[in-house]
Amino acid sequence: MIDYRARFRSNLAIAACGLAAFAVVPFVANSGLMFLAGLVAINIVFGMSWNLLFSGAGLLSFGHAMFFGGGAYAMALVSLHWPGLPFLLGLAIGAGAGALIALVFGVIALRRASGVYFAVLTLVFSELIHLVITKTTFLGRNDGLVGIPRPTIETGLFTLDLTSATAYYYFIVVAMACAAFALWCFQNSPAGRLIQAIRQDNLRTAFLGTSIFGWQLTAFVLSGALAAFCGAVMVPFTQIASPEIAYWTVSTQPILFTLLGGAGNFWGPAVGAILFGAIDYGTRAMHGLSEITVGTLLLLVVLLIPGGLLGFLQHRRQKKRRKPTEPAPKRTEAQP
Amino acid sequence: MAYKMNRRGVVAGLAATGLTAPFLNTRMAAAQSGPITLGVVTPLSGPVQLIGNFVRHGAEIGADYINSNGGVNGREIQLQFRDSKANPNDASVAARELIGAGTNLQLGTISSAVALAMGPLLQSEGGVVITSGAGTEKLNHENYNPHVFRVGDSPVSRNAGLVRHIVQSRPDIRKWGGIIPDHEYGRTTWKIFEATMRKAVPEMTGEEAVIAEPILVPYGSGDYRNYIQQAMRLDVDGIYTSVYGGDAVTLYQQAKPFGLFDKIDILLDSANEFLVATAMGDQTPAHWSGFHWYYEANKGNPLSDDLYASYVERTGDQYPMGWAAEAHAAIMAYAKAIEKTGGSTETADVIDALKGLSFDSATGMRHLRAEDNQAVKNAELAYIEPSSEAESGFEVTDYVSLDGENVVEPARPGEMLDLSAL
Amino acid sequence: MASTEPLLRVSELHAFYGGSHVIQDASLSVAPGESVALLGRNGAGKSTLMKSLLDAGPRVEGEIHFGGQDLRGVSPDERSRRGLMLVPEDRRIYPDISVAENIELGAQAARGRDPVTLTEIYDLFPLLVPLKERAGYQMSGGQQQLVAVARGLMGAPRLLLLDEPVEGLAPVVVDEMAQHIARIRETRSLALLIAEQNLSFARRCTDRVLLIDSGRIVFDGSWTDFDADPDLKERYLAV
Amino acid sequence: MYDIGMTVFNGLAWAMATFLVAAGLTLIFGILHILNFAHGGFFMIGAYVSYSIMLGFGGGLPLWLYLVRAMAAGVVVGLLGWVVDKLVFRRLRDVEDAYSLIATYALLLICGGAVTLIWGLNYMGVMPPPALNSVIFLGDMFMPTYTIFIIFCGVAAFVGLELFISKTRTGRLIRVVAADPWMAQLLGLNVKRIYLVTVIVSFAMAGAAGGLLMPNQSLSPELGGIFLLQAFGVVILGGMGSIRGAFVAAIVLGLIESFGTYFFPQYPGIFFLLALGVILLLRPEGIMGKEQTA
Repeated sequence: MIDYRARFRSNLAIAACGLAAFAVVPFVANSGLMFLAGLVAINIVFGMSWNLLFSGAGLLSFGHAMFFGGGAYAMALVSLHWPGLPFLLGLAIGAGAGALIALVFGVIALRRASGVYFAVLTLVFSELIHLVITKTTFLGRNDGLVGIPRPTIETGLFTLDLTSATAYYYFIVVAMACAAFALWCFQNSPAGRLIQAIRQDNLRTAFLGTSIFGWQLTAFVLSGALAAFCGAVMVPFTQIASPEIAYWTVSTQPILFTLLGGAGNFWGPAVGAILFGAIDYGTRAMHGLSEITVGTLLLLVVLLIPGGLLGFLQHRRQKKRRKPTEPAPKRTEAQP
Repeated sequence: MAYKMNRRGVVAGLAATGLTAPFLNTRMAAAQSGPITLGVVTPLSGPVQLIGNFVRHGAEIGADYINSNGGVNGREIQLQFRDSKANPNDASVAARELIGAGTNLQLGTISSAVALAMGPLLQSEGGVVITSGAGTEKLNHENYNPHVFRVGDSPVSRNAGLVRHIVQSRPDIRKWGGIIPDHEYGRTTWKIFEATMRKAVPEMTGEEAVIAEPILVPYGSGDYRNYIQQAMRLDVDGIYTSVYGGDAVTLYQQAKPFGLFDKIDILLDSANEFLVATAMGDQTPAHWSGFHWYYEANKGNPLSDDLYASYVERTGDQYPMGWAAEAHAAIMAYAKAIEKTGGSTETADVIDALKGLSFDSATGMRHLRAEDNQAVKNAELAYIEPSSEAESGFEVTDYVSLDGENVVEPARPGEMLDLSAL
Repeated sequence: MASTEPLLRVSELHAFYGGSHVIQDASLSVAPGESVALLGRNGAGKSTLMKSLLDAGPRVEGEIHFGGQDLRGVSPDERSRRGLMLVPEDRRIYPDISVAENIELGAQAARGRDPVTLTEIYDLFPLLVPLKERAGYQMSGGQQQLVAVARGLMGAPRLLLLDEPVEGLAPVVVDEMAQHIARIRETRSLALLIAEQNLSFARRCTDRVLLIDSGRIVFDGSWTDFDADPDLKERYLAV
Repeated sequence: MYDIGMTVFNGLAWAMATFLVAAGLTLIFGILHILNFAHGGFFMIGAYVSYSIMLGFGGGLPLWLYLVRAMAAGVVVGLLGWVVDKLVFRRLRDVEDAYSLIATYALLLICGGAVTLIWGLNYMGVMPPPALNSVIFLGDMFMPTYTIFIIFCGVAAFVGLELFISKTRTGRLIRVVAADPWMAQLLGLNVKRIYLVTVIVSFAMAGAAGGLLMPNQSLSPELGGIFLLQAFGVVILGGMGSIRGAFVAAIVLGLIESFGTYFFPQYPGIFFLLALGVILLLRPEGIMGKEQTA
């Protein structure tokens, strides 16, 4: 029996340590690193949104940039054209945009495609959305939408001024923590467990009378909404929405984070995103080497430690434990 | 058991953030003595690294020149390079990090999206950037920001210069078409080309210019035959193109066997400089190209001669591109401005000094307009022809440098470019 | 029959699928030319044991000696080329090529040994002659089984592993299969290991019995010994 | 009439250039079930290798030498394929699709970095050999001989690959392994070696395609990405690694792209993606695929 309460407590402890680390960044680092940390925080949840789909529902998306970009552009449009609208409503609209894209696309694609075909379909659609952005005047074409203001939130009781980069950084950390917590709760709810069951065994779940399509679509829409939320939160931080954030290479980012950190673990994308931020930072003054460095690192991870960093650590720990006492052979029903 | 392993992950994360300790804000330490540090945020990797390399060489040569001539009030110039990956987010991280470390004076931006993103960022963080050639007209118009300067051509001066010179030298050619990238930059250049042409031809010849609908070509495509076929159908004497880089080489390569270049009298290339010619050698179609800086046109100018000689010595490459001169000019502008402030590198002082600054550069004197931070500089263009004698397979047979005052648009910061005013 | 060195000698074999320990400490041997039945219920581990011998699926620990050589580190395809041939339960006939092509594929493994000629095969399985040009997917289950056995024989095996060769076949076809196997044993000198649930078929084709239950070998002896203990049948084979 | 003829001609040129790149990709996808992101990277390396060989000869080659050079590039890249199979692909056989996609994406990054380090960043262009640098007039249609040559090469590659797969012994074994590798090993087939042969053939085709298409393209480290999405589209639309499917898909997409550009010139470069999306939604298993494998 898994002790859920203990697991909850340990995850809470991890989250608290992570939050504390992010909270001290503005005190110990300069504004460039704080900015990077803000992006990393967003990337963590972006990676988790992808992993919800991958490790959760067993779907491989190669088009998460369309959600991220969709949310970012929705937020940018809202803040440029309806500056009177409450900021949090803007974020909701951003997330809703991602959910909508996921719903429309998912209804068509999930019925028909799976595996690599699904991946390539997502890639194609995301590239279409990118092209549409670069050809649409009110989306700023290739130059993007610039000068996006940072908000002040009026709660009635008090006013939260987020116009400075540092204040907005803290908002990001809080928003991403909330999003990660919500995701954790979902994954540990009965619905979340059911979606995971789909991945583990398509057939058996079908026999249980579950509509696989329905649950896959649910996972897809949730994942899209979460990715779009990340995009929407990022835009006031960087103050620009440019077509690069909807380009297909952005779709590879959450995949890289997740696989680097370990897809089998809730915190995998977080470890991956932090590590990737560090690599990005470490190669910032190199000439022409960042491509080959990232490529080699990634290849080594996939080939040597396919479980990602966390999987690797877990494996080593298990090995160490197992050596002294080989577990007694269990009586199991044989498999055909 | 799972949580212990996770705790390790967090420790690793903490260690990663712990790395930040050496990068504490050192802004206060920046004083009015010791070396002057300038930040160069430019693509050092990825597809645009080619241009970033020119920026790097130009900046380094410029800094060496200043330093070997006594520095700025005796202070040496040092450069800090950062990879922008031609991406606004990476560029923002780099710009902020540099400012946090006290390097508030920056240069090297080449992509339009990055240049546009820099304005609000530098305004809130307190920094200055001189772009080395971002092509968007919004920079000194609707998205004007006092913290962003452009020492290079505005898209207007470059293209209006090209057009005016062509109309002057070949008044017989009145029928024009265009092949332009389906990209913001392509559309802008075409708008300027068309507006200037419609104005200059009647002025010069008394007759109307006949301009066909432009042919839009996709970005980064491997096959341009359908567009070449469209171009073959045009009844024109001249073709203007702002297709850039590898796309331009592919387009020219595929167009050649169709005989497109034999069919027209003149090919006008807005910005490829020697990029197409060095790739195609003796197969290069004869064409006029706009230049940020063409060294032959500036022979005798010690800055230009030093830049050219140093570049060739460093790289062995005989054909530097104008991006190098723009980064070089940015260094010259900073040096002159800091002299003017009396040594202060504070953002507000440097902005004040840069506004209205006149300084010498590889293309001669440039003047930074106080109103919109746009440089007034010479527009340069050269005629490149294939040659059986030249080792490189091509040679420049004609070139011209036009006075910037005559080709630049009036300063209208905060307002959209008004094509009727060209 | 009893030679000093058995053809196949397996000792302390364990096999795993993921975390589950499917075969536990199995030891057995098959002498040259001998035919052995491997009996057990559905899911007792018969197929897993056979696949383990070829290292084709489960993770395996333990020793397997074949023809006097240790098979540790020997790839599955090399094992078949050394004469250890498996005809799997689901037959795996290639559907898009003809029957003749399917059968000829088996010859890949015969390299370096006394090969089986096609004439010999069609003599043994005259039923297949009219089917030669048919595509793999156009055959009945019984026909497929014949093709699978014929294809296995083409590899000139020294030990042929048949995994439930008559499962799901009509009684008449089962009878034919038993005759075929008898004829094969007459004409070729090869050993057989047949996993079965059909007792009468197994009895007709084999000399000795191995009984497996929940991944452990629980009985190893002659049919006479097997029959002497009716409890065995009751405990390990009754449904 | 003229326009339609030229549009078809250009569409076929697009299709065959894309098929030349996609053929090797299809082979690996059909047999190893790996969608190889790095294929574009090795195509690019083929073009660069071929360029270096050309420099060795001092430019301006006769036709036969141009062909030999493309084949030599094929051999070099085929050998790289051998290395890549030993180091990478061999380890990807039992992992999930996501991991092999990412591993090959990483390889693509490495290819780009390696090309930058070896050949530098400058753009380079090569003209077709003199024998292929002319135009044939057919009525009022003008068809560059080099473009005709590319179309011919595409068809030849298709016929050659089909013959190899269906008529040769190795080809037949490759098909058997593709259909059921597990049974193939039980029949004594050296599955590893057959995979290796497949990878080498696929890489050699990428390299040779690079050598053949080099006069069509500018050489730069971006070249790896230029055909990638197109080739992916063709392979996926063809269905489950079917060579015939990929060939048909290339022609269909090429014609749609070509006619789309003809009728709607203001939206360049979007029709191929649009068509790919729509057709895949209607027929997700592709043109030739019987059923999809997850």
